[in-house]
Amino acid sequence: MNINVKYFGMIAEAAGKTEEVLELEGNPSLGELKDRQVKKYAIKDPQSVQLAVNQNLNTQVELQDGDEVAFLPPFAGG
Amino acid sequence: MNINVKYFGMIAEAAGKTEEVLELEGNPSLGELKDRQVKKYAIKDPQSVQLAVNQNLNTQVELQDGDEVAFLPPFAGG
Amino acid sequence: MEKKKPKKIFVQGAIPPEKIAGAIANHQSKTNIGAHSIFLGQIRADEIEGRTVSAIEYTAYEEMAENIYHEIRETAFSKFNITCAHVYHSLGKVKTGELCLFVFTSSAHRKMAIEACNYFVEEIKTKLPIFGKEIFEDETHQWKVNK
Amino acid sequence: MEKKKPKKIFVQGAIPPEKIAGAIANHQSKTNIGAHSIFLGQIRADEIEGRTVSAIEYTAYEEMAENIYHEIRETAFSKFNITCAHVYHSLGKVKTGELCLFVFTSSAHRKMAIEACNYFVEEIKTKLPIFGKEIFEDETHQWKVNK
Repeated sequence: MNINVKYFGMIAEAAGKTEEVLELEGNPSLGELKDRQVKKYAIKDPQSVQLAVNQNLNTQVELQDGDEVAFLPPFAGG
Repeated sequence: MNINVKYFGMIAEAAGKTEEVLELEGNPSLGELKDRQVKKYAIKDPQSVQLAVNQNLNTQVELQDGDEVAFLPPFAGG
Repeated sequence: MEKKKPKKIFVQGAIPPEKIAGAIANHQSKTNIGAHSIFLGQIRADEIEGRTVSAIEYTAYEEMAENIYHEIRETAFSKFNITCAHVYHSLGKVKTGELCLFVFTSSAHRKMAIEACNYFVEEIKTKLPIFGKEIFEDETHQWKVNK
Repeated sequence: MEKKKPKKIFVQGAIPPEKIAGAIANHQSKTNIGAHSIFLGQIRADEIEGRTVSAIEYTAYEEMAENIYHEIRETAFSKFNITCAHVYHSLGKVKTGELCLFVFTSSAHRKMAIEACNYFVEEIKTKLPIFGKEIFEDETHQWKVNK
């Protein structure tokens, strides 16, 4: 399945990009996707990284083809 | 003794003036001064009226010649 | 005995929005500030027994108000870690929709700025000898009392 | 499913003081308002290990931020008796001393305006996916984290 991945802040900096489309095999879980990208881009402090699926922080979802998954570092608004 | 009396808000309206000098005989207390002026000018709701002696709301003072006594209706700033 | 000169807080008539913009702009060179908290009092067109308020005319025991404000200010600076505080209150007639009170506090962090602003507002409303005559559209009036 | 169009909250660059004056002036025709509460976030020239912050560059997951802001706004209007609420947050570079956040709430009475303003500020700081790159005077940078 194809997942549209978005990166923000220090994660975009680590990845060297703000988005990409990943073709994933074998229905990986959201946790597996996170681990994979954390390793690939050497993302620091991974426990501070939240994932949003289709703009929703609830991570108890199964990935579906076409989902938008955002890698969000700690919020710093204001 | 001479007391400089100031009136504000609805009290000035009732008195028809914002200040006057009272020549008082026999060392009246602050309470007696208040009662006297409340009657004289038919000041309404006298328990809501605070007196300040020389800009001080502490009413446990004895009146002295030359004191400034202000008759203050409820505060309404803001 | 207090020897410092009290800060002036009274202004004649309504406080214009541009005064607020000016006060904010004046603080942009203070780069230790991270948060500003502002409170504005605006005259409401309250309807009371069929009459509608068109303005409030403020008077004050000015010298006493300024002395008490000075104490409030000293207390605020000792209680809250703020970099600055500015307070303006109208005297004279302020029409409905216009501003009669402007409280402006600044701090490195939001919590102190917000708490100090609230402190000033409550103290000003309860402790300053300021009096308001609510003038109705039919030219009658009544005297305002803070709740 | 939410059908209403989310309010825009993002503006490019710093929020000028004149925008605040304009927002205030726009509310002078609303004569049911008695109190405005305003919070402003300003960029601090923090010194971190010998380097001084000269600007913060903000980015955001804009669509998500606007949807979450819409929920915050709906909750605020249900919790607090306010007449209006306006929130603006900067994107892009905001220099030290400039404003990056403007929260503006209005109500008939002070308590509701102040509480609603605080609610917005806390929710915005903790729930909106906004990211800040602290740029130092020597062109190095670090990523800001809200405490």
